[in-house]
Amino acid sequence: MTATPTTIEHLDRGPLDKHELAALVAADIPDGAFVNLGIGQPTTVADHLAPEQGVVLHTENGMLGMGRAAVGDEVDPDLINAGKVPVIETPGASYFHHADSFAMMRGGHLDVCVLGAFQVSKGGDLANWHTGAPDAIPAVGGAMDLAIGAKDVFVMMSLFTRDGASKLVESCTYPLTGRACVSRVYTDHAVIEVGTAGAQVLSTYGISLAQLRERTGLALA
Amino acid sequence: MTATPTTIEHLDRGPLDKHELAALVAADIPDGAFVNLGIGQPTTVADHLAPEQGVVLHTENGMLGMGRAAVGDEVDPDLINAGKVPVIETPGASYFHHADSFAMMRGGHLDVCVLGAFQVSKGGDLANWHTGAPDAIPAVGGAMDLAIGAKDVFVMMSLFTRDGASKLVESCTYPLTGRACVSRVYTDHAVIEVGTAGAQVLSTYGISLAQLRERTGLALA
Amino acid sequence: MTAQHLTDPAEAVADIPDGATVLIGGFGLAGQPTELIDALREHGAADLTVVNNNAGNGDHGLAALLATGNVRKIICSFPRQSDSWVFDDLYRTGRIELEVVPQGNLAERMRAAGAGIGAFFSPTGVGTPLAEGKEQRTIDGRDYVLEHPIKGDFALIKAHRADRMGNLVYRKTARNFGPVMATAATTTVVQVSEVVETGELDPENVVTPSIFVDRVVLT
Amino acid sequence: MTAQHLTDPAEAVADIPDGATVLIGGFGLAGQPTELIDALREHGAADLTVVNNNAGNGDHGLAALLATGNVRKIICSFPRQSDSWVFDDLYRTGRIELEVVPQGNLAERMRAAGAGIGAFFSPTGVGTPLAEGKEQRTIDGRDYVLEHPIKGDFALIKAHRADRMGNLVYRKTARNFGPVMATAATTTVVQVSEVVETGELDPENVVTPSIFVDRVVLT
Repeated sequence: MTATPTTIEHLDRGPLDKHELAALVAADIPDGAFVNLGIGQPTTVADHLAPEQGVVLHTENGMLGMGRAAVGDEVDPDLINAGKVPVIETPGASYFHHADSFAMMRGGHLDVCVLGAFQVSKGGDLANWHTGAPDAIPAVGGAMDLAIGAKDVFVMMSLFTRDGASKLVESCTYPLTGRACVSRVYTDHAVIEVGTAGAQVLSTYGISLAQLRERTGLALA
Repeated sequence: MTATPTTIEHLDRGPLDKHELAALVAADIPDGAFVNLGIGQPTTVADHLAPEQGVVLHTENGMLGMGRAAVGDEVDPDLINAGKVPVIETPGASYFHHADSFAMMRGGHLDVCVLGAFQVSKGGDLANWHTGAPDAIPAVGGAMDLAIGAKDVFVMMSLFTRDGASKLVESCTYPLTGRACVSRVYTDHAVIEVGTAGAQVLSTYGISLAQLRERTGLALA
Repeated sequence: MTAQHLTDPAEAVADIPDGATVLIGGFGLAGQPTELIDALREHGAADLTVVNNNAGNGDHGLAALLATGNVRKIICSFPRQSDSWVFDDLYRTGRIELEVVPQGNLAERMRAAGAGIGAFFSPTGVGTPLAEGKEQRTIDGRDYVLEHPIKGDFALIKAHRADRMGNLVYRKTARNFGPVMATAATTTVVQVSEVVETGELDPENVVTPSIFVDRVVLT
Repeated sequence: MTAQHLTDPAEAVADIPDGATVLIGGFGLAGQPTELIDALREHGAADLTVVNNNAGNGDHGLAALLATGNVRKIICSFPRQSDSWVFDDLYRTGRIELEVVPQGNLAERMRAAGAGIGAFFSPTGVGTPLAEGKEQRTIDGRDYVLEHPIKGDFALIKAHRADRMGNLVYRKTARNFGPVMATAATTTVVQVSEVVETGELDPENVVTPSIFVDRVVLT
């Protein structure tokens, strides 16, 4: 058993901006890790990874060793990421087909996957594919495979909706993407470990732990 | 429905010798077929395939386009067939790993597989891996995958044991390799279609259909 | 059988019958067999089931095929995109069936079809709406959903280079669904940008062995 | 993590504990990681479960490992060969457990372990003694047996060439079980005859991506 970590409250500053959040996630990715960065905000984590970290990026459409976005003459329509953005190849890259690529994910070989979310529950349930609106056309892509496909699943999101509702919840009201799959939630206001043992706040930004409990309505440790 | 074929009785000659039998099987393999030849007697079929047949040989240890046995300087310990005999590569060959190789078989992509047998039943059950002797160490290799892994499974065997017992049987007494998987049995005395519709003798060699019925004890059509 | 080599995409798809299930390769434009899709649209087989990662973009390719009304059902992972208006309209007006499948299950179900697997317990989708009504099982403490193969009557895919026998290599992420779909269809039709003589592809580097390829169209 | 590069096979297997399940590559001599097997024998971990296609030949390699008495169980497809006397003796005297698995199920069960599949319905073995006691199911008119993954704590395999990151290519039929075992083990140790700089292997031709490789031993 490890001792319960103490929450670090950063009260001398405001919440994290998007760049700070991405940098925080990037700094927490272990050296040499194999990582999948989901479409959208998680993609920005790549800009903060130091070359000496030796992180290898996976894109689920069939590549390890994905590089940055392609520019100018580098653009090759046969070389795109999961967001269908042209990218470049890094030394030591490899290509494989879709079944092999998803086997790599589903087999638990990736170290870290970073995803966006609509909601995450204290227990680590993830909802990020469907708002549940009755007229929405369902579309899942690789979200459910990513959710269960890494040793650690990090979620990056704002902690509150525009209406002020907490996106970290007791239990998700949106349709689930995966059950008990998220290990850590990175938000503008706090970094929180989640899982079957409950939620543990690691650090706060511009908000105290007490305020965080009040605004989320959750019994956060 | 095709009309019931007439049995062709070759009474002006004796039974087929091993070369004639191999030649007969080779001649029945369709042009351009992808074929796996099992270890032992079936291997000899390769010697009778005409180059213009364009047959492509599969070996389950991970290769399509297997050539003949290697001689002299051609011997490469990394290039062997399922019988662990050094072979050569033919133009248009490809290599793949064991899971892909057996997926190719089990997915029904091979056109023909030729196997030896201890017993084959009228219904096409195959017994070729285990004598059932209580002290025998069981060893199956790829036999069960080959049995179910081709559009047509041809068996090559002598029709009778040294004791005169028929190896084509009403139902197998040896442990099965596969159920209802054999389509045709090539023997020294007769070529017989087997399957759920029962056994149909296509041709005899040095024996009449009536004698064949008597010696096998089977109600052969 | 050595692959049949054709130059006319129309000829390569001419025997796709009404009611066929057609696996169509590509992820975005990468690996999309555009000429074969156009030929299928012009061929006009009706009542098709199409399997693709998406449900068409803009007004071309798969979207144009959908617009003909000849696709009864689409099986895909991500139909809704900013430019999927053709599909969106068909779906909202009840003129097309949709089966949404997580991308990894989509690939693995086709792999199962090609590999002779009857069904498999998948870790993806457990506890989600996409697992509803499906058999579930806990194995070694982890929960799984039973998924069944997706087999195609035809696969239309794009590769980079073929030899005369039909061995294929792909280019970069355009490989995506091609190798899996080639194994999962009764008849696999491939469009390539180059055909080389048999023996010119290194046997170590062949991605799709010729056994899975029926027709090659040089486009 | 970039693969760890070692020159001493002993160091590469030094942390294999008693009771480990070890997947050992090779089909005959092709792809057999001889130096790693010898190192494991000298290391002396006890109570091992070994997965290989065979059960050792002659007095060397796997046979010598078995002869130490440190292998409690072997999972293989074809133990009985003309020169498998070491295994034969251990088996007949009740000193080793044997699980015979059809070769395709052996490969697919390891593939399942690497791919996160909980179990799969296999067409192989139906109606045979090797299916006895296993769940069976008829799917679309065909009978299947339910097979479960075989996961290794360690895989010891042989490849032809590695780069610094651990990407691998193989040679001809020596590829056999290597790529599958690499995916199915917690720790994969590879012996190679050549190490090249990262970037020297064509990304199109990598057979085992570096993610599956933990240690590379140049022998």
